[in-house]
Amino acid sequence: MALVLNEDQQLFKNTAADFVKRESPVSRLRRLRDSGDQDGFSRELWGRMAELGWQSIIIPEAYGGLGMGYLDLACVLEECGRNLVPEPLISTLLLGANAVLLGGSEEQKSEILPRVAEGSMLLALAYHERGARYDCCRCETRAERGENGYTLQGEKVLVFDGMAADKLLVSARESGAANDRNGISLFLLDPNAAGVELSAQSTVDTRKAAVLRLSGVEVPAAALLGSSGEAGTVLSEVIDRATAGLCAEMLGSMQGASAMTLDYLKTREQFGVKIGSFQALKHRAVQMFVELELSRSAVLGACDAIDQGSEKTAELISVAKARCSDAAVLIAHEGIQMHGGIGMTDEHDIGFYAKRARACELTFGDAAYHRDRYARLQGF
Amino acid sequence: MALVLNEDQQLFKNTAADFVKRESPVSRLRRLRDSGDQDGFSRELWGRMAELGWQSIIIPEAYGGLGMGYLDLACVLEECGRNLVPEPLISTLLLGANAVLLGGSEEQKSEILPRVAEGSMLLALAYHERGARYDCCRCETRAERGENGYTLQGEKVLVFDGMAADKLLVSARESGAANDRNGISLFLLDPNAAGVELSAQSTVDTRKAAVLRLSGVEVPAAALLGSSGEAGTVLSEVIDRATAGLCAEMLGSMQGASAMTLDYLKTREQFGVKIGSFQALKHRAVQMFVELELSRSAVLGACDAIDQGSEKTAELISVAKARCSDAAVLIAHEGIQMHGGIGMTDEHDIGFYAKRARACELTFGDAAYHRDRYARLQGF
Amino acid sequence: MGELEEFRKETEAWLDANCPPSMRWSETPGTNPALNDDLAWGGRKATYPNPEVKQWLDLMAEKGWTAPTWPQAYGGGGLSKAEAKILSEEMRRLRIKPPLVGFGLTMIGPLLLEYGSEEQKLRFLNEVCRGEIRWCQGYSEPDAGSDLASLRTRAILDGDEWVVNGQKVWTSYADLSDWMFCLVRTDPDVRKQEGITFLLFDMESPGVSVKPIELISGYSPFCETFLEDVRVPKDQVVGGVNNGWTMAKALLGHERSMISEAFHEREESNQLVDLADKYIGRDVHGRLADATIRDRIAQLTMNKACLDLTLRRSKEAAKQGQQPGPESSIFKYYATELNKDRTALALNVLGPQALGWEGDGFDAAELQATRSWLRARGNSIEGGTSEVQLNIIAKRVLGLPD
Amino acid sequence: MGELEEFRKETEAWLDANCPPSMRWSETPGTNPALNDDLAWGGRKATYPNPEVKQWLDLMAEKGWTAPTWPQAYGGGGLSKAEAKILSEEMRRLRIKPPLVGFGLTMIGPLLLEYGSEEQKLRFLNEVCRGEIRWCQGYSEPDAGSDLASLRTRAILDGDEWVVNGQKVWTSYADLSDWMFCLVRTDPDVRKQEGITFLLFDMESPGVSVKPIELISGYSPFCETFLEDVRVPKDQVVGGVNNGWTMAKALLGHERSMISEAFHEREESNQLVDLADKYIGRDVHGRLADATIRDRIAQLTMNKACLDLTLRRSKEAAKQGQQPGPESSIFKYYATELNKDRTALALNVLGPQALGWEGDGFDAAELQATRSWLRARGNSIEGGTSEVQLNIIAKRVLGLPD
Repeated sequence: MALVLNEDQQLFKNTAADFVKRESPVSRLRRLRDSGDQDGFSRELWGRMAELGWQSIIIPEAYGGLGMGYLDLACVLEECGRNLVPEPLISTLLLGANAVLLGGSEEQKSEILPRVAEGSMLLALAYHERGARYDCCRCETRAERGENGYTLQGEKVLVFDGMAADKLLVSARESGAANDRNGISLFLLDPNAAGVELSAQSTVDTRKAAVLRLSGVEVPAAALLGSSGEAGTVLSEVIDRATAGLCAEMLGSMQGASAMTLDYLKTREQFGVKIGSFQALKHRAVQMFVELELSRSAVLGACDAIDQGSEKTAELISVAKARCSDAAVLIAHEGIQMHGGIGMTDEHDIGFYAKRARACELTFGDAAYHRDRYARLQGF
Repeated sequence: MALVLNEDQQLFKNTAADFVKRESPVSRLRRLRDSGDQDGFSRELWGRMAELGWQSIIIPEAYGGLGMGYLDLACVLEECGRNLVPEPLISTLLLGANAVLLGGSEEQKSEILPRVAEGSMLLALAYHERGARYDCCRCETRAERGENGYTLQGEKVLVFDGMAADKLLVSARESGAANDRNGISLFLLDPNAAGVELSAQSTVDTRKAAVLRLSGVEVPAAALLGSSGEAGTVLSEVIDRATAGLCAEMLGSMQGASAMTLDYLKTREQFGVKIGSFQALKHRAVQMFVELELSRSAVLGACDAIDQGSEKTAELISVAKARCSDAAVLIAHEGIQMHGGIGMTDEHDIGFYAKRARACELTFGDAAYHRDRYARLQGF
Repeated sequence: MGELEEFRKETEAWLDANCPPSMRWSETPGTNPALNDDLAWGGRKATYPNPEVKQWLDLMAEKGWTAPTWPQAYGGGGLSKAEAKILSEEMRRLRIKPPLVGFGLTMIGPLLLEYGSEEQKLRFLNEVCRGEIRWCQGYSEPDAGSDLASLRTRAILDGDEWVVNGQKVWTSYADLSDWMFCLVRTDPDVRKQEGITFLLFDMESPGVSVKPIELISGYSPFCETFLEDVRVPKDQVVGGVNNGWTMAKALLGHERSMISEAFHEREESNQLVDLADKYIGRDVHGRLADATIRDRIAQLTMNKACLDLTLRRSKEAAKQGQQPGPESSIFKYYATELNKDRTALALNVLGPQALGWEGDGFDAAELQATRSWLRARGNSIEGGTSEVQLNIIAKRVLGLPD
Repeated sequence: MGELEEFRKETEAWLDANCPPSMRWSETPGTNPALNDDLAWGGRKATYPNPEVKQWLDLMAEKGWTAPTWPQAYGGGGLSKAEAKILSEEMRRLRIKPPLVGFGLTMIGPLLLEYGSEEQKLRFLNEVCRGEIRWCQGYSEPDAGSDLASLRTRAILDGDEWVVNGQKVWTSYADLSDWMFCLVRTDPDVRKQEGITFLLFDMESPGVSVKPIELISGYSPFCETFLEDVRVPKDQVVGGVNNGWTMAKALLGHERSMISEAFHEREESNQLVDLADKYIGRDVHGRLADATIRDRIAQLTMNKACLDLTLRRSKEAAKQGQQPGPESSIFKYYATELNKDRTALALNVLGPQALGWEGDGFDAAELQATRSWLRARGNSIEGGTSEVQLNIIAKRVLGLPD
């Protein structure tokens, strides 16, 4: 096990940092928002990320990927988080590609994963339903098996980057009650198929999502991802990995917000002195720093556990998400408060960080949810 | 309704403050502890309190009392709390006399209450059993009805001032399961009766309590307080009133501890300046002050509600106890931390306040318990 | 029947007879619209959501009851404190909305009553009472913030006029206001608090320009106001030249008590519980199904109860003629921090639906909750930051050394 | 097989053959006695709970393994770092307790190795290794506290001896120690850090008197030490006259890392869950029956997990030869605050039974929990208060201005 980056990883991380710094300052996110960009990100930049191999990191070599681990991926995600880079790594790679990787047949993997790795295919995982909160197995969308395939009926919300996706992965229930882990299947879906309606959602952090309405959508039998009725387990593991990845991104965003706030404390003057010389603010700044260091340890611990196939993986992912959620909200709120009036204006970037922090907090489970899950996993 | 003291009450409070300041500095509590005093308080001072009418405040005029209210009583309790006065107002008056007042027959009230009012009788309420936490109706002690009375069997713990009491009031179950509100009766018990064993407990706040073991204790039918099997309701109301009283005492203790800490901040020097000039400590001192002011409002609100017979009384008592518990612990912990090393020594008085704060917190329900109760009372 | 009882009877009858239906609060809990939506703010640029709003303003202004205790000579009602209390009680009982709101009544009006010249009072207060003038406040400046006294907007006397240059920020609704009251530096060579003057001017004066500020919540209640060679007649100084700091402190007191009052508006129901009912639901015992959310809602609800009791305590003391006690120092700080906590917790209650900003799949309450959380971040900044509040309490109330 | 593997095999065989049964940790989780109870602290006044403790000390000292990496000339084992690591691993694997603990090995020993004269090393280190001398630390003074440099204990040179007058507080177990290492002021006329000297002296020197301090927890691990004309030979200065501040900083580093290490001791089981099982119990789903207590236990357990991961991260970086990262600055602060939180929460888990101090009706674990809560209050005071830690991090790590 290793909680410290090796030389290769450090180099990889530095390269990512340079790229992000050069190509995607926060002002790019603002421009995308203000121009009303439909995707909310740049397909051109996505292609260049693929050239750097980012979409290949966790895809096995057999499917055209690099076969690297989550500690490696975390290096990239952290740097993306630092500048709030909006490209769909979480949705396409961590949700979409992971669902194929963990749940798909050999044929499906061979068809889809190379295209994700080369940056030519965008995926979205449509699993979340209104009212499900953080239960990925809560599924009322139905799949009726017919002679030549399935008929899908139901509604999904908050399908991240669902409007831009080339292919959708949809969870639907073949049997069981709404909360059962068993009885759920995953289907590959063409967004242009008959009966599929997608409508756009904008989220508080200026990202894009979709409502997906399925009205008697017919899909062939080959659209079934992996085995029938067993997607509950796949989904749980996919969400866990996506959570670890999101935590790495949050770690970067926290650093971005902290650095901005510390910089303000060191330059802004009031009452004739730098406000960073006020002891009360100093102590609060240290609290932010403490949270940041603990978050870093938790993220490294979770990613390392995935890479090692540790039996403590789920616990460590909950430790990371709980810690990152609380830390991100603290740093967001303190960031605005310490900036004072200017922090309340849309003109200043700190607000983008605050909004992203809470959006991340409320994605894949907030701190209280993960404390409860951790206790359950630990048997209390 | 009134949340501000009127002139009479203010005068009453000032008199109490003078008396406590003169007769019972914290050093008296220390002396009582160090001398191994068995009662843990002074019967002589108890008598002088009776001369001031303190034990008479909430006893109706019909039974030799003053027939005043809880706002009046709170004035005295707050001043007692300020110097950690150990005399048994909570145990004799708020628990014992209240049980008689709310649950007893006319005859029992006439016999007991005047003697409490004149300071010649000490009472203790034996209701709490090991493992009951904060449920006053959790009762495994049994009362078997016989031809001429009852036989009591069981064990009570943390009977406050039980060793010193002239009379014990004991809850015992005639019917029902261990947690039932119905089926509990209260009995008047002579501590010297056959089969009664009392053994001393010292609590962290240098107060005294007792374990009461009842081995086939025979009591006459006349020992039954009020109606058979209906003491659950009486106990609940008694504990509520005692809780309001304890909150008033806690309010005083918090002020004592805060004043001591503020004084230290204003006099202690480090790095060449008064430590109270450090902004981080200032802001934390203000937090203590804020908690104190909110606690005062909550205590006044609860006492006023009792006096007015408000239907919101139970909610307001929970508001007060939750607030006072959290505030007292905060002020206790900050008190030690701000005093630094000297605050850790037994020689300094701040430790007495810290210990009392937590003992009070864990008596009649801590903050989490009262938040839960409040939510239940409010229907959520 | 005493005179006051007579007055109560007449007042009730008049109010009930004259107040139009739409100017009464709904009796159904939870259905009251946001406060600002159908209240009259007055001024030249005023728009009224429906004619009854204007009708009610005119009726009340005619009786002087937009400012019940102000002298009749200035457009007020000339009521005694006891009469004004009765009016307010009857309006509350009949669920009648105020006919007019804004800084004219709550801030500049009281200041002029105390410090204004007779001419100023006659001129401005009558306009205020009739809802003909809307005011904004020019205090904050780009680099001043919490350090109000370091303001840099400069006024230089040129004949009978002050020539003002500088920039104000955080002027609430400057774009909808007619006049501004503001602080300007008139003597740069003395201690910074001593060279400040309190000025009034018309927002249509040449050289005044206004730019709304967009907040993180998406709303724009504040503006930047640029002042370029704005000429202000000498008689529009209030309280004397270089005496502005005294005016500022008097007004700041008004503002802080106003802000904590704003958070005191009694809730018709417990919004957090309503939200939790919808998004979390109940368990078999009828309790909110998530015990930690329940605990946090209870905590904040109980904190609110403590704050309300504290406000009541302070009001009762005032009624008994006592000086404001130390508890009054915590209102602004605690009310705003509590509101921040409540709006922040609401998002945890909503869960993923709190991610909404716009588009399909979010209902109005969800979108509002997220924006309210963002908007509330400013509560502990505007009108004196929480940090400044804590400094003040540490010094003035606790007497801690500098 | 390489040399190291050979060493490992021999070491394991020797340890297993020689370590007496009582010097091995129990394998049953949760039944380990408190650390201090059966460990050897050494010194002239040492008492041993059973003869095997002394036997184990002597056996290990003979091999030099009480201080494995110290040179053999000073009584150490002369082992390489790699060998010492193997020894430590094998001891852990065989659950063998350390043969000797105390300030001699962890504080004054390393300091003497770096700064002591050859004579001092030969004299003191051998005694330390054999457990013949127990040391205490004389740093804090009654009015110094966090401001260590303002110490006032005065030493004046008189011939070949320093004459020391003053008072020390918070000397851990001064009553059980043989020698003290301390800071004294030798030049009052320079900047306060510059006139300090690091001295060693025998606690039996005339003029030394010791008074234990009773803590709020009822324990007395610390003393006040009074120094009245104590004569200390010149050759008992370490690191040179007026160079004590450098010594102090070196030692403080040792102390802080020791304190955070102490809190790192892996728990055999989650004590808070064990307590909650006993005092609260489980619901029908097998969960702790009180969901808010469960949430708080989970929170503190997860905080501990984060701290442990951070310590591991730091150790791994050190192994890779990296400089200590910024994370190492938080250990002392966070470990002590966390321990305070955990001991404080334990009382809420216990409920009313946490009221116990002595007498009937409380079991040993209940009485211990209450005293542990009190004892833990000092964690964030001793060895540098949390406030001083925060100041240091703000300045050195975050670079915030003074």
